[in-house]
Amino acid sequence: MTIWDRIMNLDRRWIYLCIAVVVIIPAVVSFKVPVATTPEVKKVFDFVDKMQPGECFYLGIDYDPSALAELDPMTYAILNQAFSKDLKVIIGCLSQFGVGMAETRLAEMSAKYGKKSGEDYCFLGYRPYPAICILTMGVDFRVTFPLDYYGVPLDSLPVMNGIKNLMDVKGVVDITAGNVADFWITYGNGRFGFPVALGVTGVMSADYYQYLQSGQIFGLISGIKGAAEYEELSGFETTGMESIPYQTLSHAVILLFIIISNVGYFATRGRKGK
Amino acid sequence: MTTAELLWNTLAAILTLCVFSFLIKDNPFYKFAERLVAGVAAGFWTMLLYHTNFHDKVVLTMQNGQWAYIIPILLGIGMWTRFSKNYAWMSRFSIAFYMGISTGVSIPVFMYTNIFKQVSATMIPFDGTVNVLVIIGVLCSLFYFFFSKAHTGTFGLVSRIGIYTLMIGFGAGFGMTVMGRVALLVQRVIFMKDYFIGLFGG
Amino acid sequence: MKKQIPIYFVLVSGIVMIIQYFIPSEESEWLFTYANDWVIVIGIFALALGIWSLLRSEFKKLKNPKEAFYAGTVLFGYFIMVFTALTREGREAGTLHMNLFNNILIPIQATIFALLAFYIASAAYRAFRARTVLATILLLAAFIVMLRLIPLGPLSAINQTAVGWILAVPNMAAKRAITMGVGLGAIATCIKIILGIERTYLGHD
Amino acid sequence: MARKSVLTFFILAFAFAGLDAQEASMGALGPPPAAPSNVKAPDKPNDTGHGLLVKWDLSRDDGAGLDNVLAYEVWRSDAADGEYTKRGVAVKGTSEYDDTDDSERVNDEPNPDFIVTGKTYYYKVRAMAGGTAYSDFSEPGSGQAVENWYHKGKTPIMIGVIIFWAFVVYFIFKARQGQEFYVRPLAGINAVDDAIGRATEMGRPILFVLGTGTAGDIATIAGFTILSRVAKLTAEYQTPVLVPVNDPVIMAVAQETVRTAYLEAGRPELYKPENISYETAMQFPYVAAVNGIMLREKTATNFYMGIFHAESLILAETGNIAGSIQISGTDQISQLPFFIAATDYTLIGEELYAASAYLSKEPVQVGTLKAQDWAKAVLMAVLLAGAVLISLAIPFLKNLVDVNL
Repeated sequence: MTIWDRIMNLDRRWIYLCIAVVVIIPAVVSFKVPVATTPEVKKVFDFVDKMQPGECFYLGIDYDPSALAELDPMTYAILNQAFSKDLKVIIGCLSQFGVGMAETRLAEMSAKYGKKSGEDYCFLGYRPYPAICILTMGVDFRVTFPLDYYGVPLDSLPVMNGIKNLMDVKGVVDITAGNVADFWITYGNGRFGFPVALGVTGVMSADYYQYLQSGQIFGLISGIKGAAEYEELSGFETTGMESIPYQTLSHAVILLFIIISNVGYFATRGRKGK
Repeated sequence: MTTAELLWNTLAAILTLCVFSFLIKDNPFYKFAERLVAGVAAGFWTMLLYHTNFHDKVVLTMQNGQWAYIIPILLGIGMWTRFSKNYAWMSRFSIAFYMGISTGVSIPVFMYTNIFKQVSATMIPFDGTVNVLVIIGVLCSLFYFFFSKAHTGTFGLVSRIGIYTLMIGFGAGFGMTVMGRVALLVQRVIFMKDYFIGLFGG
Repeated sequence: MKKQIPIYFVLVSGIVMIIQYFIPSEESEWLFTYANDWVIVIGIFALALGIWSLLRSEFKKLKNPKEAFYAGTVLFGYFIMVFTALTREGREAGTLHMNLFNNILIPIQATIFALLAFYIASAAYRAFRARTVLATILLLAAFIVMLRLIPLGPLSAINQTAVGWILAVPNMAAKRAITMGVGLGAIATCIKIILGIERTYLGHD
Repeated sequence: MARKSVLTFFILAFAFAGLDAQEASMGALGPPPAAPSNVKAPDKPNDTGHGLLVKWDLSRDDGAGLDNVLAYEVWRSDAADGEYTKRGVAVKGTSEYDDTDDSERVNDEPNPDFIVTGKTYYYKVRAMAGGTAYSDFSEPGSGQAVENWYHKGKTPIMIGVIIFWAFVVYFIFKARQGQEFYVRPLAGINAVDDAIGRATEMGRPILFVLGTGTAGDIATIAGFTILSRVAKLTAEYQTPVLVPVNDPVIMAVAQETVRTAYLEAGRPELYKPENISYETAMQFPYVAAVNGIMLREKTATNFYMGIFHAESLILAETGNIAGSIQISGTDQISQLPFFIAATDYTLIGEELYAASAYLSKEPVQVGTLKAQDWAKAVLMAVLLAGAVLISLAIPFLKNLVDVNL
């Protein structure tokens, strides 16, 4: 019995043990593992990064607490990046559970940079019927949201000066765990053609790569890995990077075992051939 | 942590370890957890259905005089004829309606979601390699499912491309899922870690 | 008669439900809800059959000294859940019933679910060997997709592009084709049931 | 999909809570736009009779003239000269508004917005410009909501069902006339005989798992039809088949199925109802129980046929540990990768539904496979034609299959 035979008939419990080890170690000792950044996340980062101070974009916060772990780091990182660069942000919610969360996150980040509602950003609040909201915001923000979340008329907000509709902002980044993403693609990009990027959960991501390929969205941040990438790019970390050691190590273990398995397979097959 | 919380958490932690012990091999601890949860789940489910479905659809409908519901209730009681050898055939009436309704409802729904929506989504213009390849991929993969044609010659080639496409899809599906599964395990590990910290540290 | 009448029931209820789909009127909507309630009500009464089957087999096992402890465990679990929730209030948060639910059912369920992280690794080890062309394709696709978690420096960008392409093109095409095939197969199965071509599930004497 | 659905979407209803004329006060007052005209309120088609489709001709200043129209406001009343209340807003360029409300009561209070079937409602529309500039109201238009008895939008689906049904009936008819159809071999099906034979040789039982769906799911029903053929073979081989289930209706149906199969095989005395056992409700407790059965009963062959969720890999890997031969089949796309990787043979999607026909070898059953193939050929032709036409900017076929419910 050669070493290869042993490898080919490896007791599965060794594999279990390796997985257990790489999952338990990061839980006990915290350390960092670099994350490979992807072009689709880099494009979202560059989009925000290349804007000049005073320029404006729309940020959609459309997720509820169930998707918080995956999507929250994205919101924090993008808001941090925008505020630190003195960009103007219009924040809106088209899914009803997003609004309360959006408010607290906004309050936290604006306090950090001393940003003022109405001057540096505009929080629109929530309206139902996402498709029609996107269509009307494409015509005029004031049709959809005559007042902002705090009850102030949009026209009296300095930040909205010269910004009539979605055509006047540089683009849209929507962070969502639901079908609001589809509405942004169909109505936002499809009807008005303004640039849309999405932040979605890992489960959803496989279905949205097709829109990346077809150019209907210019960027895609998917799941906790996408969130970690954004944190790495922007250098602002909350919780996105935390899960990366587990994931990277366990993926590495599985990949390693696949390689060993194939080396073993070819080694034993070659010998049997003789 | 209160004592009660600590005790409940200890129970949860012990049961977690019992299930994990299955990875080494089947053992009495796993069997205990498995049998316990079988009983608990059955009991939980019984009372859940009793307080929801049974209450709403049987008790309430009769109280409110929705007499139309007598028919399904009789059919439901008809299922109980299965306890008897001689009258068990009567339960077939109930099963027949169950199957008839389920299949009848499904036909147009499958036609809409599985056929029309997919065909419509695939009717994309032939511009760019991505679109062309998606259309070719869909057609070849569908071809793989032809039952009444031997997969030889040209047919064989097309269906080969089809099964290759399917296999790439399956490989991708497998690879994409690993992250979610690891995340579930991490949650359990963190649960155990928090438990031990609570036990010794706090 | 015992055999024929149920087949007519299937036929009639099936056809009625198909026609119902195309009628938007209020009566038709009522019929849809009502018919679905039939399925629910039949299901609730059938639960007694299931519970009877479970309890009877466990009570039988009580007589076997080797199995008695485990059978007792099942019965204990079942009856404690039933008796702690006899009233609606018994199922509110903080009750014994919900504590048992949260500290037995939830952790065991979550842990069984978590076993998948181990199984996905051992399945990959065993299955992803380049034995045949098909196995090789499966292996490569999975390998490339899993590689996206590994930092590879400049190679990562190439890998990510490949992953995006795999997901958007072959993966999408495969999903659509399977969905359509499933649609045809499922409808054909339904038609066979409604027309009574497939009838073994109704039994005969 | 964009073009048509965007258009239809403009027809869809929307109501903006809180969007009020006075609130929208802003900026300087420009000249008011011209009023929309020719308001009509025909019945909304394909509904239960609680919707009207308000239509009007655009204001002269919408996209032309002063070009200052932003949106239209739709107001409703019970009488032509009665009190009107605002129902909603439609963006500029839109000349339709869907006014639907089918809830008779809201929070146990009568709903004032409820649209009564057959009652006449009156509508006025006015245009809204930037600022608070409004046009005059249009002349009122009226209409009644009617309960519809046929959903016109679903016609393509009906045609699809009829065509497919015709294929099935035609090939059943052909088969009854004695025509025989060729079907190509499927590896998963060919393996069934061997797998059962192996269990017999080893003197161990066979496990048949019907998944975690309900008895009404078509994939589970396909599982029953496969179980019926498998049980018949096991009866001939005198090998017990264990069917642990997690749904009581599945249990009842599976018992009938197996009993019939044993009868047909001429071995009714071998049938044991307790082999088709209700294990427990709920996904993972059930999976744990099935795991136990695999390892303790040492089943030689495991079948997984039906709807499976995350448990697919748990079952398949445990079966592997137990050294069982495993044949799987499901229509759940997300679980197919795991069955492919961890079981010996997998019936992919449509193959699951075809399996019972393959196993029965009855001409009528095989005929339905032929019907499926014809339907597939039609589907591929339509798909290709549609893609070609849309490339030539002819959306005819695409619009036909783009069913809007």
